[in-house]
Amino acid sequence: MNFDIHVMIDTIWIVFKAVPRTFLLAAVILILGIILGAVLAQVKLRRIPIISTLVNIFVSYARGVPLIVHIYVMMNLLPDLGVSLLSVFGVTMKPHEFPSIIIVIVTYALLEAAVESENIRGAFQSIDPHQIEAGKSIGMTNRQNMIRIIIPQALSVAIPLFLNAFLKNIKGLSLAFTVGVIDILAQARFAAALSYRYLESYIAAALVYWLICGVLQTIFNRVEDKLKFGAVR
Amino acid sequence: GNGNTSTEETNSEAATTEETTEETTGEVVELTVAVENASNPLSFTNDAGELDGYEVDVINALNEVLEGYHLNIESVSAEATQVGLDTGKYAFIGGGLFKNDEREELYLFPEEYTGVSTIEIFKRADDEEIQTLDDLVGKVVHPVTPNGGIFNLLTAYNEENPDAPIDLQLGESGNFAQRFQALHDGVSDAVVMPSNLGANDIITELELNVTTADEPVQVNPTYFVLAKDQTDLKEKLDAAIAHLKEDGTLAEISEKWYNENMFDYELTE
Amino acid sequence: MLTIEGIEKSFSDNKVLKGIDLKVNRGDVVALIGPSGTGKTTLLRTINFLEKADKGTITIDGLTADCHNVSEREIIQLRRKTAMVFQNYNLFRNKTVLENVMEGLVVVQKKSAAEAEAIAKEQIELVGMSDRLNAYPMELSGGQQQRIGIARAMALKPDVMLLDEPTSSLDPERSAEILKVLQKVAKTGMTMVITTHEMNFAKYVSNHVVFMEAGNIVEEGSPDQIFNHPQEERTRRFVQELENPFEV
Amino acid sequence: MLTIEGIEKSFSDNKVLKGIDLKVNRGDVVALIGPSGTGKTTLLRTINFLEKADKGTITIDGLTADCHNVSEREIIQLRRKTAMVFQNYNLFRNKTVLENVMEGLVVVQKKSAAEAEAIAKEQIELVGMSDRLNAYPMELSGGQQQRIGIARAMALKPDVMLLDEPTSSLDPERSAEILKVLQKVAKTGMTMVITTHEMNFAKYVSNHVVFMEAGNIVEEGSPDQIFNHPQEERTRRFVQELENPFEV
Amino acid sequence: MRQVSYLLGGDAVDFGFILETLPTLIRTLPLTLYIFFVSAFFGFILAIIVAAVRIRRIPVLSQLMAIYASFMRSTPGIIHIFVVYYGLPVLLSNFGININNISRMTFSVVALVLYNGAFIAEILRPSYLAVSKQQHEAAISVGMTSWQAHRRVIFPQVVPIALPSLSNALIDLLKDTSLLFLIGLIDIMGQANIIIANSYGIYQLEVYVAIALIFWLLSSVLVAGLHALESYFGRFLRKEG
Ligand SMILES: Nc1ncnc2c1ncn2[C@@H]1O[C@H](COP(=O)(O)OP(=O)(O)OP(=O)(O)O)[C@@H](O)[C@H]1O
Ligand SMILES: Nc1ncnc2c1ncn2[C@@H]1O[C@H](COP(=O)(O)OP(=O)(O)OP(=O)(O)O)[C@@H](O)[C@H]1O
Ligand SMILES: [Mg+2]
Ligand SMILES: [Mg+2]
Repeated sequence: MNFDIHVMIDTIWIVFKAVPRTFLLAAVILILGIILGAVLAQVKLRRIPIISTLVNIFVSYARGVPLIVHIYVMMNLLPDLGVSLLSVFGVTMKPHEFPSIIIVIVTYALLEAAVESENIRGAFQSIDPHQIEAGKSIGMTNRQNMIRIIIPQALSVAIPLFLNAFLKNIKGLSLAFTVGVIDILAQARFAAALSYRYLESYIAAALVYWLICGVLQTIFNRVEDKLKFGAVR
Repeated sequence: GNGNTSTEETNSEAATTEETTEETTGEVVELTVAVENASNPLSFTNDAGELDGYEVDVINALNEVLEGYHLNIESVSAEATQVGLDTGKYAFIGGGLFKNDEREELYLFPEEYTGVSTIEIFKRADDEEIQTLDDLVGKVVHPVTPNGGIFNLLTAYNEENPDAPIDLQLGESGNFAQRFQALHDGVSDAVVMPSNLGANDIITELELNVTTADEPVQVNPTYFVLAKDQTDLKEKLDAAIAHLKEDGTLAEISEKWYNENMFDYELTE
Repeated sequence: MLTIEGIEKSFSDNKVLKGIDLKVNRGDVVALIGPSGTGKTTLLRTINFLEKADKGTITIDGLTADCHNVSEREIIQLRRKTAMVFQNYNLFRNKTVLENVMEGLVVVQKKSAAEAEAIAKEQIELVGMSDRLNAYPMELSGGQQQRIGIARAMALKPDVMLLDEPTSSLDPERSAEILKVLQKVAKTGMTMVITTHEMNFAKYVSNHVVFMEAGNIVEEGSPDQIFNHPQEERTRRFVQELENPFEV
Repeated sequence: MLTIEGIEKSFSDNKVLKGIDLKVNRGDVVALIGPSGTGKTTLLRTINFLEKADKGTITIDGLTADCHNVSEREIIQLRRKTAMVFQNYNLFRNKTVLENVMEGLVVVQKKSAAEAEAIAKEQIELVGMSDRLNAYPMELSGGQQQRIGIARAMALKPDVMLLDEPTSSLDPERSAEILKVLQKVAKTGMTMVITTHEMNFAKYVSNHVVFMEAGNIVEEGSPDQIFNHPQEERTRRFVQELENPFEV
Repeated sequence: MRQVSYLLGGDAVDFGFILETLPTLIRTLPLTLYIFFVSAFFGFILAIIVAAVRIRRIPVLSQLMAIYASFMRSTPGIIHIFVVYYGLPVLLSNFGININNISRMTFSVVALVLYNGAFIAEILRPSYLAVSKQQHEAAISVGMTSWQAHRRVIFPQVVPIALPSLSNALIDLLKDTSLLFLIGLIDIMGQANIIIANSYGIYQLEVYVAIALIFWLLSSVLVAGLHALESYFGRFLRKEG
């Protein structure tokens, strides 16, 4: 077998260059996704007529259709849309000059919202309705109740799911390469193309991904422990 | 490969020996070789769901004349061929690969090439300015995928001309049709690409205002690339390829897939 | 202080409240008694708008709401005049004892953290739980949770306290102590509606007793009237049992 | 029937049970009384191995287990000799009233569905809940849930029943009724340990009263002894309150 | 003249081609579904084991599972496929075990099971922990074994919490079968790639529309099934309003 550990170590450093931007991008997508997903989840839980149906269709489309197709569609739709939107504000731009980073963020955040809406809905099903009543009874508004009581309790279910989602994102970004975003995996592919060391490069990438996950997992575990509220199992 | 190559070679030798003992029927050793699974016309799955293509025909022809070995074809993605070659799963891989220093250090090349890759600059037919790589400086070159020869070719050019580099954008370059359409529409000014991957079909089919520059940038011989330890196979393979060249089989296969005998080309090296 | 008129409430086709009218004056301590499953809890929950009555109006401190047609804003306004102690405690799982009591003070009444903490600690002291300030509800005994539930409501100093069997999990000693505290608070003008199975409490502490059965108010009046001179046969029977229920 | 020796239990550094010894004979009805937070619930939970004591042994019906070192198999064997009624009911949220009571019969005692249903319905009838067979726990009033909890335990016909304040949410009428049922069951030889704040119950129904405080048994004896001739000062004070706790 | 859709603007979709393509794509449906169901089944079982070990905090094993879960969740599918298909044989050959003649299908399923098992485990674990411990106590107090308590009382309550996220994971798995094209197995997505490649990408849009339709349909069926399960198990939740 052809394997050179030195090449791999060198490649790790090269790959690392892509970590900040990949990480940041995935984080932005996750946060936008959670916010939007929370709204969608509320609409679903409250079964608001019409809007609920629309949300369901959106979620089913977003989750059902493969990512590569979404990217393809958005890559073709967004620049035109965005440019005509900008022209309203007097900014002129050619569709192909439209920044691809925005395409990536919008596309991924919308998909993420669909995924998170379901995660969040599940987490909410774990809440004891009495807890909500307790908040109401001391005169909290729904918003206060949500922020102070419901969300902290739902988080103990949702936090590991968010980590799942984040990890999926950080990898899913390799498809964003289609529109020119160079993520961790793409960086590894560059290195491989130059050195012809495919095995080493992939392993280097894997180690970098793994490291990120390890760090995050440690942090998330801490948070999760904090959310046990005295209920030790 | 420096450092610990020796131990690893022993490993893969061990693996090969095992294959030899377990899979030998009579005197014939069964080996697995890999080609790419979606690279029309080199190797691809046809409408009937069967593996087809230039390299596939060549390997099948080789099986007729190769002594002591039988080759089983596996079709996988381009990246997978490389990884499989590195780990010793495949005895050799196809994919229209050409020779360079890095590859030669890692792998074994037959003496006999089995194909030709001409790298061309494609431009709009009415664009008179572009003829050579030098003309690409300051032009919009279609983004280049970071694996494969074009990327290396252009990177090498930029290293040699640090003061006037080509503006090299990296990214998924889109499918071939998209590349040429983009060129046609003026989104880019040039596409650098091997000509033997169906370029002409696309240009005719879509009626695009695109032609090649007068001279190819490169005419490279392409090889089946062998794992380092397949020295015996290399010898037998060379003999077999030479035989197929001589009896005109390869020319025939070339005519079938490219409508020309690419072995007539003069190599740039 | 609190007037409810014609409250009706059904769960699917089970009519739980069949038209309840009740008038409670400032400083009144009303004891709501009656068999299990009669609708006492549902009535309290309706007054707190945790349950939406099908019909009827509720007036608290001059503010009237038609249960059928009441805005989210009105509900919150009305709720802020009341505080509720739940039959099953319902402490905030994710907050400690101290935080449970401070929560309403800080979030709803916008008191400073320091002030809220002082008030909370005082209330917790009153229910004898000062040594468990940082415990989570899961770590408390039933009676301890119940006491924190009471402290949480009392800390808000509402106009009307709604207490759903506030001493069910307490031993008689502690129970008496808490009820004395409540009695003292009532003297300052706080109005209370208490459901209870503790007939002695109804007898000696409340100044108005309401006997409910099967979604109706059967009889109401002063403790003396209900316990010593009940008008209704059903009341008489219910009250009789109390004399010595366990003697065989 | 039930013997516990030297039971100790701490939660982190809070020592909740400080060496409890107790001997209960077949058919005994033991009343466990004492202030809130004293460790009554913890003791019952320890007997049922829901809480693992730090020290001590528990013998039920001749089967002895060292709490510190007991196998999963032994625990299940012991548990099947007992049934528990929880202070906060703990009905199976995902099962209806009927299913709650049938569950143990079908799953543990391997009775046929028909037989289990017959037994369950009989027990539900005894606690007066026959009209709500298909309701889910969340649709029941506090007292109704408590009664189903009792029915669930009684249906198992265990050797020992552990009841944690089984009538705290019941009105005196219903409460007396249930306790009479329990009394009848006790006469058939079922042993019961009941924590209660209902002193009348301790006085008139139990045949042995245990007064606990702060993790210790302060005094135990017949109801007459504890209520009329307490030996300890602390017992005297606790019992005194009962005379008329709410008279001001 | 037909214009390639690198921009959608003003470009007609060739519906005839979509209709022509659908049967070719659907031909690969059995393989896709076979791999999906087998991987889903074993992935779920693996996930239960991993989650159980982590919930009980069994020493050593628990740490190992955490490492496994973090590796599998963090590294891209392409790497798993390569590790399992190319790495594992090399590793095992060092111990004298030859697995080179095991089918690609088996390798694929193993890779997908390992991959998705890790994600599903991290869905089941928090959902399980969200069910009140008192429900377990109530069950064992009537004499149930821990397993009976889980089967009859705990799991039915975990289901409504976990199902929405599980549907996410299963839809992902359905789409992840496309990874197998890397090592030459032709599922729907692989077939789509082939059609695109063979036409040099001229019909990319049409092929994408076709696979979008197929996947959308498949996942809708899946979601409908899961929804039915959720309403069945969530009966008691709706009563709580
Ligand atoms: N959410 C609900 N869905 C359906 N029925 C309900 C619901 N809540 C309460 N009920 C029913 O309404 C009736 C009144 O219940 P409520 O809790 O008001 O009784 P209660 O007087 O407080 O009894 P207890 O003394 O036992 O607490 C009961 O029969 C109960 O089963
Ligand atoms: N899980 C736990 N973690 C920490 N402390 C606990 C836990 N459970 C109980 N305690 C503490 O142990 C003590 C005894 O609790 P227990 O529930 O046994 O009291 P109790 O006698 O049943 O009281 P009550 O009459 O109020 O129900 C209390 O001080 C309680 O706070
Ligand atoms: Mg009630
Ligand atoms: Mg207790």
